[in-house]
Parts: sequence; structure tokens; C-alpha cells
Amino acid sequence: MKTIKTYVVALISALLVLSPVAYADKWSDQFPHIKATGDIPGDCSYDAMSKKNYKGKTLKINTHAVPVMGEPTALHAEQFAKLTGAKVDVTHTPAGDLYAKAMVPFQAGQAPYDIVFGFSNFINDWKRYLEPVPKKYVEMKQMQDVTPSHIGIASWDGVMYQFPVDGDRHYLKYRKDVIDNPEYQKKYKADTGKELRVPQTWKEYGEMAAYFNGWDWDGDGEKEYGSAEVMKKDDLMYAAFYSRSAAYSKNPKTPGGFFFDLKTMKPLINNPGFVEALTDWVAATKYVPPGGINFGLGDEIGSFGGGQTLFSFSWDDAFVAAMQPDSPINNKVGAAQLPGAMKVWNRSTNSWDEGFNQAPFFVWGWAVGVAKKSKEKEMAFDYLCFFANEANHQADIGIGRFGVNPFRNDDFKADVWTQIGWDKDIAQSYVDTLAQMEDSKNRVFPLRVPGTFEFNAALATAAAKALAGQLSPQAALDEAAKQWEDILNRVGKDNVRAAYSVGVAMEDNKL
Amino acid sequence: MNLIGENITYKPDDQFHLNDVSFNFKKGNLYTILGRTLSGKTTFLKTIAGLLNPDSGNLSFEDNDFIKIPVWERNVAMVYQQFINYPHLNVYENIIFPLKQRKISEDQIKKDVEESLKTVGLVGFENRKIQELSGGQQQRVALARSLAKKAKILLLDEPLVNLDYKLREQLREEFKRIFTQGLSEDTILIYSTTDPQEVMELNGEVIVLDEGKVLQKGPAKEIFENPRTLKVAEISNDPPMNILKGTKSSEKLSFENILINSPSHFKNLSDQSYNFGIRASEIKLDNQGEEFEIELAEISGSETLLHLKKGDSKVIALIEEVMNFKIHEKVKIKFNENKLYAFNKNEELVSSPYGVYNG
Amino acid sequence: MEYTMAKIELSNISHTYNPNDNNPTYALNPFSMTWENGKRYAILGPSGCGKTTMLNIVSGLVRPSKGNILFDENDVTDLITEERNIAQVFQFPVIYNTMTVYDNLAFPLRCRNFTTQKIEERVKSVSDTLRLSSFLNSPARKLTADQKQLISLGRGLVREDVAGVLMDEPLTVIDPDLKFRLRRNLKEINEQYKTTLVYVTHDQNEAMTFADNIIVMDQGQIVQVGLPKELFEKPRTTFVGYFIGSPAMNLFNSEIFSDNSIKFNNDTIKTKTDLSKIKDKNVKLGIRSEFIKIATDQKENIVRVKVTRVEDFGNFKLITGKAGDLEIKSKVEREIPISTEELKLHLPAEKCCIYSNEMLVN
Amino acid sequence: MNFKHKYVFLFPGLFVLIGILIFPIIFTIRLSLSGWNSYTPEMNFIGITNYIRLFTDDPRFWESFFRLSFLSVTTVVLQYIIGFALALIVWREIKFKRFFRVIFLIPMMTTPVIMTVIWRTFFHESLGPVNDLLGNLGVEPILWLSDPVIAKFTVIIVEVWQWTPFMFLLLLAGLLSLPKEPFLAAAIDGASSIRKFVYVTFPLMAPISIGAIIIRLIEASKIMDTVFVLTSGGPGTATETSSFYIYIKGLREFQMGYAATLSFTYLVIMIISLTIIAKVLTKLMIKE
Repeated sequence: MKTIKTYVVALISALLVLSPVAYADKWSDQFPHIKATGDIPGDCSYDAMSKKNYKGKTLKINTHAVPVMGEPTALHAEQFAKLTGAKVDVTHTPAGDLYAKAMVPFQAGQAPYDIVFGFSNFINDWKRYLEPVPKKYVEMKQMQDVTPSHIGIASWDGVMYQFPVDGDRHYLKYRKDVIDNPEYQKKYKADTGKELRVPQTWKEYGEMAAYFNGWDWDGDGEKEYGSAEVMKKDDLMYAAFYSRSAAYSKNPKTPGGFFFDLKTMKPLINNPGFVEALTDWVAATKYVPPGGINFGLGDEIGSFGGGQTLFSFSWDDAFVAAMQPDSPINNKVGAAQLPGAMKVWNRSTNSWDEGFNQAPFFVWGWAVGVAKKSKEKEMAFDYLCFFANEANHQADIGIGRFGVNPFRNDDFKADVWTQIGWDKDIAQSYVDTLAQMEDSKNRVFPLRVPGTFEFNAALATAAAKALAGQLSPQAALDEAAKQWEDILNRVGKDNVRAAYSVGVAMEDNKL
Repeated sequence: MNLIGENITYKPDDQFHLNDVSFNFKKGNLYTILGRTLSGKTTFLKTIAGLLNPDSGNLSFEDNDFIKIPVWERNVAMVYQQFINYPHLNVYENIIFPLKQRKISEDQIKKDVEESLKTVGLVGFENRKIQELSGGQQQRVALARSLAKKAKILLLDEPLVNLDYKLREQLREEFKRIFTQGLSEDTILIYSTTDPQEVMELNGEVIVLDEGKVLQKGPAKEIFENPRTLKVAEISNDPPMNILKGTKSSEKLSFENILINSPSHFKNLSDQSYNFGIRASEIKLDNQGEEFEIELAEISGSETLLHLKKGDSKVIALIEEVMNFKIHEKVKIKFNENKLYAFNKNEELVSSPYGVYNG
Repeated sequence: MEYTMAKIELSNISHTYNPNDNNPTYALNPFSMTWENGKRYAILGPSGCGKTTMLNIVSGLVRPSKGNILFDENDVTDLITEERNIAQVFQFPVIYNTMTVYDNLAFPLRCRNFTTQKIEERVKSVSDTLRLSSFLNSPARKLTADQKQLISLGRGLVREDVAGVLMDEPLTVIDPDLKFRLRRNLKEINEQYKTTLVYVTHDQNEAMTFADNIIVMDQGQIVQVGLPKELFEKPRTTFVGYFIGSPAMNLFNSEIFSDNSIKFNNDTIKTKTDLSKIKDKNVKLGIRSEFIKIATDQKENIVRVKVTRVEDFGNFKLITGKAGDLEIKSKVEREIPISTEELKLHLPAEKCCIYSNEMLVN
Repeated sequence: MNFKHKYVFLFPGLFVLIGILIFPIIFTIRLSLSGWNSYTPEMNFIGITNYIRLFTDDPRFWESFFRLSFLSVTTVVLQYIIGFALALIVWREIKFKRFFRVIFLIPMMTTPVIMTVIWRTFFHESLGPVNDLLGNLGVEPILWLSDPVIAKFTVIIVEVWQWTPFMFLLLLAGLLSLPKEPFLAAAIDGASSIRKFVYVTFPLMAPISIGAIIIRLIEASKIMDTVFVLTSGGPGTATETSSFYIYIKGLREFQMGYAATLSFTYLVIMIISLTIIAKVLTKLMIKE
């Protein structure tokens, strides 16, 4: 009997799997968002949600402003409301206020929102106020596809506090039409004696950016520039700095911390590796567009996505935006891992280790959790699960402005991207880049310790001063390091160490 | 049952506004407070009204300690220098305003208002807006409101001072009529002024106030005829009494190169120096008289005030007529020696044409 | 010192705020007048009588609807204030707060680019007259109100070319004690500088004390121009009789009895007025209470009255009596004892004014 | 009367005063003595630790304060000069007076944050119209927002644009309330327009001017949204002001206790310096 039953289930399942068109018709008619794929069966599919009844209940969500993450939140809220009968209130908050907006009521013991959006590095401060993701969801098929690094980012010491909805990393974007252009390759070789290729190191990146800075190399009548980066203080600039520093400072030979030496808790950010990165960066101010020193992420996306620069590096958003059909540089961009360096600082020997080194930076990204004090936890998790279901996820990752980026193994398949109009080789280079980062054993994870904000803000302020020419790179980083010491003393070294060790364990491939 | 003040002193910032003031005011009487600007008149009235608390002294009314009774329970009405009315209300509403807060029947209110309007001569003006009234009429409305209130103590603080002279003339006459006819036997009326003519015309009991101190008390006529000190003589006359330093010797009075016969009422005075006082109205133009130079001829009402100078002495002569004089013109004048006053070195009255007052 | 003062002529001036109406209402009825060089004029009247309009016409702030203004035969009707060589003193003292007294007085000359030496000379002269010499270096704002008002005046006087100094109730804000000083100053200045001074006020005391010539106005009309004594003794209209003097003139309704006498209650009063040409028999007799005395040995012009009130004003006594329906007031010396209930009062013929239709019969 | 009565009347006012004014200040002081932050969210008592940190180890606050002084004084002075000039123009009997008044008031009616966003777009170095226009004239792009010196002046430009109308309105109201006589007197004295301004208009306007300047200084010292939107305090810390810095410490880094310390210290400094400024202005403009 049991066998028969299994067969029947298998048969029905097969029928379901084999007849997506029928399903797609039913749900994608109602919800054009998933027109490309239709509903994809799963625990939190449209079909599954339509069977829930949350009539008379209200779900309150605090999310980011429209569009980045704010737009998909609202869109999925509307869909969720239609399917379940729930009432969903979505509040939009600027990025800078997301932390405080949740934290203030948290600390006061209130939960005005059932669901709070934020960034994954809030986890250390927020985790005590968040409900761990229930086992039911953690074990769901949908979740099993999430890459281990993103499971790690959403968890703390093995407990998942944030529901994965986004995957974030920094990588290099370049103008394929320039770098792969034989004429420019010839010209570049003639002028500099070097190869024009996807930059392997930050030095190459800088040379090419400087070479292609300030002239009209795409023939559109406007000047183009070398690189677009986030240099605006208190925006996300410290993430850009860590990206530029990783290759110089993340030495696989010296485990036990990138930001601090886990043993002594001495800040490392003013060691020669970081100083070298900052020196590169100060030089970069010469090949960014006018005003580039004040670019936030939005400016960076607009600048590179608008065809203004040769290079850019940071989150996926800029790449996805550049690849959208309406983009002026659609299918003219390439993706690659962040450049490396020909030397890396060894803090044990106190000297440079020569040789090529590369280290991807798994910068934090969007994260979302359910408040412990929420009275609608089940509905809240259902919503998040629905938000990230296969159909929604696939539709979302193709829309640059949504800010939803790959974090599932399935996402790393080229046809996911060719389906939405990408050139095959671009799609391939993109998924390869992402996959390589997942496979790398020399990675940097974001700082997730008590006082993260203060550490990052201190570093950003110091780096900004260096970029603005107010301080030399060494002096700026010395100042930051001193502030880090102060913060450590205020927060307590042991507290920071305890938290930092969780991240270091990931970096050292022990989790 | 009287309004009695004992040793009232009010001394904010160490400056006397009232200095040891005592009085005993009886019902049905009119009291005038005469004093120059800043002499403490307003402070005096405010203390009675309860708007100020004295630093020391007692105030009682109908055998109650008045100081313990807050202003709104004192049953006092006050009319101020400024014509204080409620500008958004008409005449009728202005007058019934204080009555509304009391539990009085509509009919009674109507009667009271009519009566007070009749008293102040504003019948027919009930529906006028305050802005449509002249200054004199506005002040009458203020008075009518005080009257309608039927307060047991009615205070008037220089009520005519802000009116122009024709209106002042009219209203002064009317006030007098009101005070003699329109007031109940229960009321104490206290009127403050700087103008000696008003004091004389109202003819009540007078308190002369200067720098917060009571200089003299008594009926108006008495104050006028026998000012006990030189200061009172100045305050109680308009223009102020002329004071001339001089000496008496052997039945002659001499001052500033002028020699006149000593009047009979001076016969008991010893020969020595005095401050002689003479009213401006007792100096007459006379071709036989002494020559003085005119500093200015002021015309006030129907009078001409001659400001005269001879050497260091300055006198004012009052001529009951309008006359034209030029500055620096020379005129001859004569003093009516029978109306001379003599004050000793302490500025106390030692001889008066009316016999020294010894009250 | 040379002065180029001007005679001010107002010729057929009238002013209305609605000139296009068929029946314009006049703020100022048509009149002509000449202000002589160096005299003092007061424009006196109750508020709203048109006196400020008249002043503004002279200063150039208001252009008259009709007529011309001439300064020394020159028509200035169309000139603005600045071009008229007029100085004006306002109700509130206007001084330049940031300047010293000296700089205040020098200001009009500096604006006209006079030499330092000339300025010094003129300021010295004026400040001597105004008794401001000892304050020349003090900040003007620290002076008393009357001194400030003198500065305003002084700024007019330093200019030798001023046709006249116009003053609009300049003593309103001055302390009573200081008013006396300022009045004297004004008179002295006039005598020394021979500047034409025009003074607007509603206060008859001020006008009479200040001016040689008083222009009494009522409802846009000039009712009388004359010396204070004339206004007092021979008011041209019953309004002037009422307005000038305190108490107001006694006015009685009477009938013409003969060519020079009238019937007053039951008595006959002789006058010095020729009454033969008056058609309306109903006239008014006006006489000042100052001129009515208790009869002693007079035979004529005696009126018997019943004394209703005797008021002691200190300087004088005011007797109010009734002769039939007529109330009569007499100002007498304080010392005269009034014992009887009936009095005989004497009305001197030369002081009796006869008014027909409220106008004095000459 | 018994004067104890009057205190009864004072109670409601006192109560409101304590509620709306005193209580928040006391709370701020208490908070400033605590270490409240994201990892120890509690009102613990740590004495004057925060104050020691501020006075010995926070040059950034003091830099931001001096920067703020420079920005606010400069903007207010410019606002005053321009506002006064505009008010004088409109005050005169000119044609289309009403029209100009409305025109001058437009910036005040806009939403500051939105306008700042528009200004940021305007001044965008490579994409904004200002540099585009200048480029057409052959001028190299000016680094409006990314040069540490120029950025300060960009902030000043935006602030001046936004708030001059307010100054204009205050000063115009002042001008309209002036008595006519002093101007007439000056005209009679033969004063030129410049003399009239120096000796009549300006002295008469002094009290109003001081009021307007102080009001604007208080407002300008809170300058925050313009900086926030326009430059986020950058480049580097070149345009960071006190309030923006306090905002960063409090709501970005969540150091509530320390931010309270900054706030309270800032409040004290502002009260002292504004009092001094008011005194000095009074001395300079109204000679006593």
C-alpha cells in the first residue's frame, strides 16, 4: 500500500511538474509579475498561499524606500493580501533610518512592525529581538537551495534569525565593448606597453581607468570616465573600501581575523595592506567622473549604468540594471571577480608575501526578520517565504531596481539569465563569477559585532578624509584604528571578540 | 464701618511709594488726593483697590481686614486715566459687564444701567460702539460702569487728565453734579488729581500727598487758605504759589530791592528772614508798582499768566483776561500785601492772611 | 546774518478728496491767506477740522485740488516737499539716533555740501539760541524729549533758505514742565531769527501762548484769524466764543429791541453794535463771564439774577445765576462775599457781542 | 489681597512649561550621563564619562561646530543683506509690487528637502545642468559638491536661496511698520538715498534686524536637512555640521547616551553664544 501511495504521489507530483503551463496560466494571469515562469510549485508558492486564510488579520512591515527592496516588498505584500485575505501595511523608511526605526521600539519592548527589513550586519544587535526562523521553514526545499555562505550570513552561531531574501557580494563590472575591443587593445598596448584585458589586479584596474578617463571613447559625444565607486561618506563607502582592501590584506596564511586579530583584538585596519588599498583609492579620485567623490550607491549605478564609466564594482544592482533591455549599455558589460593584488600583507611575518592574491568580499545585503513580540509570527514567516518563493525570486532578480540578488544555487545557471535577454557569454561570465566566489576559500565576511556601526562609521569618516585630501592614507587609517580601540574599550573587547569569532570561523572555513 | 488705613507703607526697590500713610474715610463722603505726578496717588488707589499689597500697615473696611480680601471680593470700582472700556462691546454691554458676573435679575440690571446712563448723560447712546465716542464720552462710559456696579468704594484716578481742555471743563462740571446728586450715602468716593482747581471745585476732604507722604489733610478750603508747609502751598495752587526769600524788619518787608509795608496779619512775626508766599492771582498790573521783565506770557483758558523776572526772583502773575505781551517787555506790578503768606526756614507756615490753621 | 525768508501766500486754495463728484465734500473750503515773513501763526481747531490738511498743503505733502501756493511770488504748488525750502517739526521728535547733537544739526548743511567752516558757524549759532551748545558732542538719543524736539527744530533753522518752519502739534509728547521752556524757546527763536513759524494744534492755550496770529478752523472752514485778545473779546462766531476761553462765552437768545439795544429776559441791554441793518430780530448776545461783574453803582445794563451756585476755584469765584430761563456765569474775585440769593450783575455795553445766525454783527 | 493667590494662577503655565520644556531637557541630561547604545540599551549611570570623551577625544564634534558657525553666520549675513535689499526694492513704490512679493516668497513655500534634492541634481558635477551650462561657456566642471571648499559654498547657496525669503518677509514687515516722519524729515533735510539709508532706515530697522538675525541664526544653527541631502557632510567631513554629527551619533550609530551629551553641550554652547551675539549686535547696531 505504501508503495502504491508513493507512486500516486510521485505521479501527481510529476503531473504538476510537467504541467507548469497550466499553472502559469492560472496564476500569471492574475499576477503578471510571474508571467515568465508562472507559479512554481513549492511550500510557499502562489498556489500554496491561496489556501491560507488570514482574513481579518493585519501584517505590518517596515521596509526600505521604493524601489530598492521597498518595491518588491510592497508588490509581494499586495499579492500576499490578495491570496490570503490578510491586510498588509507597508511602511517605507530611508536606508539610514531602518536600523533606528526598528531598534527604538525593540529597546522599548514594543513591536510596531511584525516584519522589519534591514541589513544583514544588523544581526548582532537585532538578534535578541528577532524570532528565529522556525524549523519548518529552515528545512523547506526552497531554503535548501540557498548557498551555505548566505545561510551563514542569515544565521548567528547556527541559529537562523534572518530570512534569506537577497544575496550580496561585491564584484567587478566592466565595459565589454571597450575591454574586448581589438582596436582599443591595440591602442592601449601601443600607448602603455600593457595588455588591455579584464583587470587582474587593482593596479591594472587603476591604469586602465586612468587611461580611459576624460575622453569620449564610445563615440556618443559625451566624455566618459574611468570608474564609478561609492565614495560618499556614511553611505556605503566602507564596504567599497573593504572590497578594495581584501586582496591586499586577506592572507590565507594568516587566519584569525581580517578586521581584528582575534587573539589580541588589535585593529588591523591600519596595517600596510589597508594603507596600500587606501592609497590606490585616493589615486582613484583622479579617474572618477566629476563629483564622483560624492557618489552614493545610487550615483554609482546611475553613472556606470548610464554608460559613463569603464569600471565599477559593488553590488549586483548596477550590473543587473545595466543589463536590462532599456539600458544604453545592455549586453555591453562583463562581470568578473574583484581584482586581486600581486602582494598580500602577512601580519605574522610583518612583511609582504609576494604573489597573486584574490579575496571576494561577501558584503552584507538586505536582510529581514520577524519580531519576537509580533502576534502574527506565522503569517509573517509565510509572507517572507512567499516573498522568496521560486517564482517571485526568479522574477525579482531580473529587475535591477528591486535589489534582489542571487543567493541560490539555481541562480547560478546561465539560462536563468539568458531567458531574460542576456547574451549567453555575459550570462555565463556572471554566473561563473558568482559561483567562483561561493567556491573561494579565501573570503571576507562583513563585520558583525556589537558596535558595528561605530566601527564602520569611524573607518568611513577616516577614509573620506583621505579621499578629500584632508589626511594622508596612513594618518587617516591610524586615526580610524585609534577610534576602533576606543570603541573596543567602550563596548568591551571580549564582547566584540565573542561576536567576531563567529564571522572569523566562517572566513576560516570552519563552519 | 469706615475705610481705615493705618501706617501704610509701600516701598518696592527701596523707594517709598507710600510712606506711613494713615486715613479714616467715612461713607457718603468725597475725598480728593492731591499731588503731583509720581507722588503716590495711583499707588494709594491701587492699595485700596487691592491691586497692590502694602509692605506694612493695616487697611480695614467695615471692620474687616481688607488686606486679606482679594481684589475681586472687595466691591471696589475704579476709573482710570486712560479710558478703559471693552472695545468690542457697545455702550450698554460695557456697562452691564461687571453686573453679569453677579447674580442680579435681568430687570434689576436694566434698571441699574438706565439709571447710570442717565447719571452720566449718555441716554440714547446704548448701542453705540466705543470707537464712535469722543474721549469724554468714553470716560463717561467708564464712570457709568463703575456706578452701575454700585461699589461701596469708587476710585477715580485722574479721570480727566487725558481729555482736551474743553472736554475737561465740561466733564469736571458734570462729575461734580454726579458726585453731589448721583451717589448713595453708602459710597466712599476717592478722587485723585494734580489739579488744585479740580480739588477746589469738588470741595471734598483733601489729602495732599508728596513723595508718598501725607503732607496735610483737611477740607479743600482749609488747604487752600492755610497750606501748612511751603510744599503744600506749591502743590495746592495752579500756578504754584510764588515764593520769595526776604526779610521782615520794622514793619517793612524787603526782597530783591523791593520794599513793601508789612501787612497787619504779620504784626506778630519777629524780625528775621522768611519765605514769603503770594498767589499769582494776588499780583496785579499797576503803574505804580515794581518793574519786572516778561519771560513769557502764557494764555490759559481766559487767563494770561505772566512769567516775570527781576534779578534772581521769578514770579508768576495771573491776569483774568487774555492779553498780548511780548517777551522781554517790561511791566509794572504790585503785590497785594494783605494776601501774603510767611513760611519760616523750615518751610512751615507761620502766618497766613486767613489766620494760622491749628487743626 | 542774512536771511532770505519768504512770504507764504495761499491763493484760492481748496481741497477735496473726491474732486470728480458733482457735489464734492471739502476737507478745506476755498480760502486765501498770506503769511507774513517772520511772524508766528497758529492753526487751531478741533481734530478733523482741516488744519493738518492745510499744513500738508504748505509743506507739499498734499497737492490742493484748486489754487496756488506761492513762496515770495514763486509758484511752488507743483514742487515736492524736498524742493520747497520748508522745514517741518513733527509731533514726535525726529532725530538721527546714531549721530551726535552736532551732527544732527549739521546734517541738512552736509547734505547740501556746505563747507566745514560754514557748517560750524551755523551750528554754533543755532545751538546757542536753542541752548544746546553744551550737548553738542553728546549722542542725540540721550537727550530729553524737549531737547530732541529742539534738535528737530534746529535742523530747520540751520538752513538760511527756509521759507518757514511748520510744526504739527510739536508739544504733544513733551512733559508739561518742559512745555513752558519750549514755548519760550520758540518765541525767542522767532524773535531772533525772524523765521516764519506755523504751528498746528488743537490746544487753545498752546495756540494763544505761542502765536501772534491764530487761525481758528472748524469743519474745513477758517472761522477767524486774529490776535489772541481779539479771539477772546470779539469771537467772530459763536463757535469761537465757545471754543476759546474757559468757561465758554455766555450766550443768550435775545431779541433786537432798538438800533443799539436788545431785550434780555425782562431787561434791556445796550450795546455798541449797530443793529439797524439786521433783518432777523432773533439774535444772540455773547459776553465773557470775566466781563460780567457785580453791579455797584451802574444804572444801565443791569441784570437781576437768582444765584444758583457759587464755586470757589481758589484764584476766583464762579457765580452761576438765573435770569428767567437764561443761565449766566460770572467770574468774580474770590474775596467778594456773596451772601444774598439775588444779585445785580452788570454787563458792560462795550463787551457785548451780538450774533446773528451765529455770526458776529459788526 | 492675599498674594498667594497669584501662584495658583501660575500653576497651569508652570505645569505646561515643565512638561514641554524642562522635562525633555532633564531627560536629555540624564541620558547624557548614561551609556545607552545599541549593545547596552539601558539607562545606566556612567557619570561624566561621555563629557570627558567629548572634551578630550572628539575633535570631530568641535570641527563640526566651528564649521557650523562659519556656515550659519555666513548664510545669515548673506540672507540679511539680500533680504534687506529685496525688501527695500519692494518697499518702494514700484510697479508689480505684489507680483514681486509673491516671486520672492516662492522659495519659502517649497519643501526644503525636495528643493535640496533638486539643487543636488542641479549641481551634480557630471550630470547636472549647472556644469553643462558652464561647459557650454568653456568653463571646466566645477566640483560643487565634491570639493571640500566649494561644497561649503554650495550649502551656503542653497541655504541662502531657501531662507532669504523669510528674512525678506520679516524685514519687509519691519519696513512697513516704520513711522513716516523720519523719512519726511530726512527728505526735508535734503538727504540722498544713501544718507537716508545709513542714518534713517538702517538705525530704525536695527531692532527688527537683530530679531530677524537671531531668529535666523537659531534656525541656521540647526542646519541639517540641506547638508544631509546635498552632501551628507562630505566630501570627507567638509560640510558636516553639529546637528548632522549629532544625528549620525544618535540615530545612525545609535550611541544615544553620547548623542545626548553632544546635544546638551551643543544647547549650552548655543545659548551662550547666541546671547553673546545678541548683545554684540545690539551694541553694534543700536548705540546706547
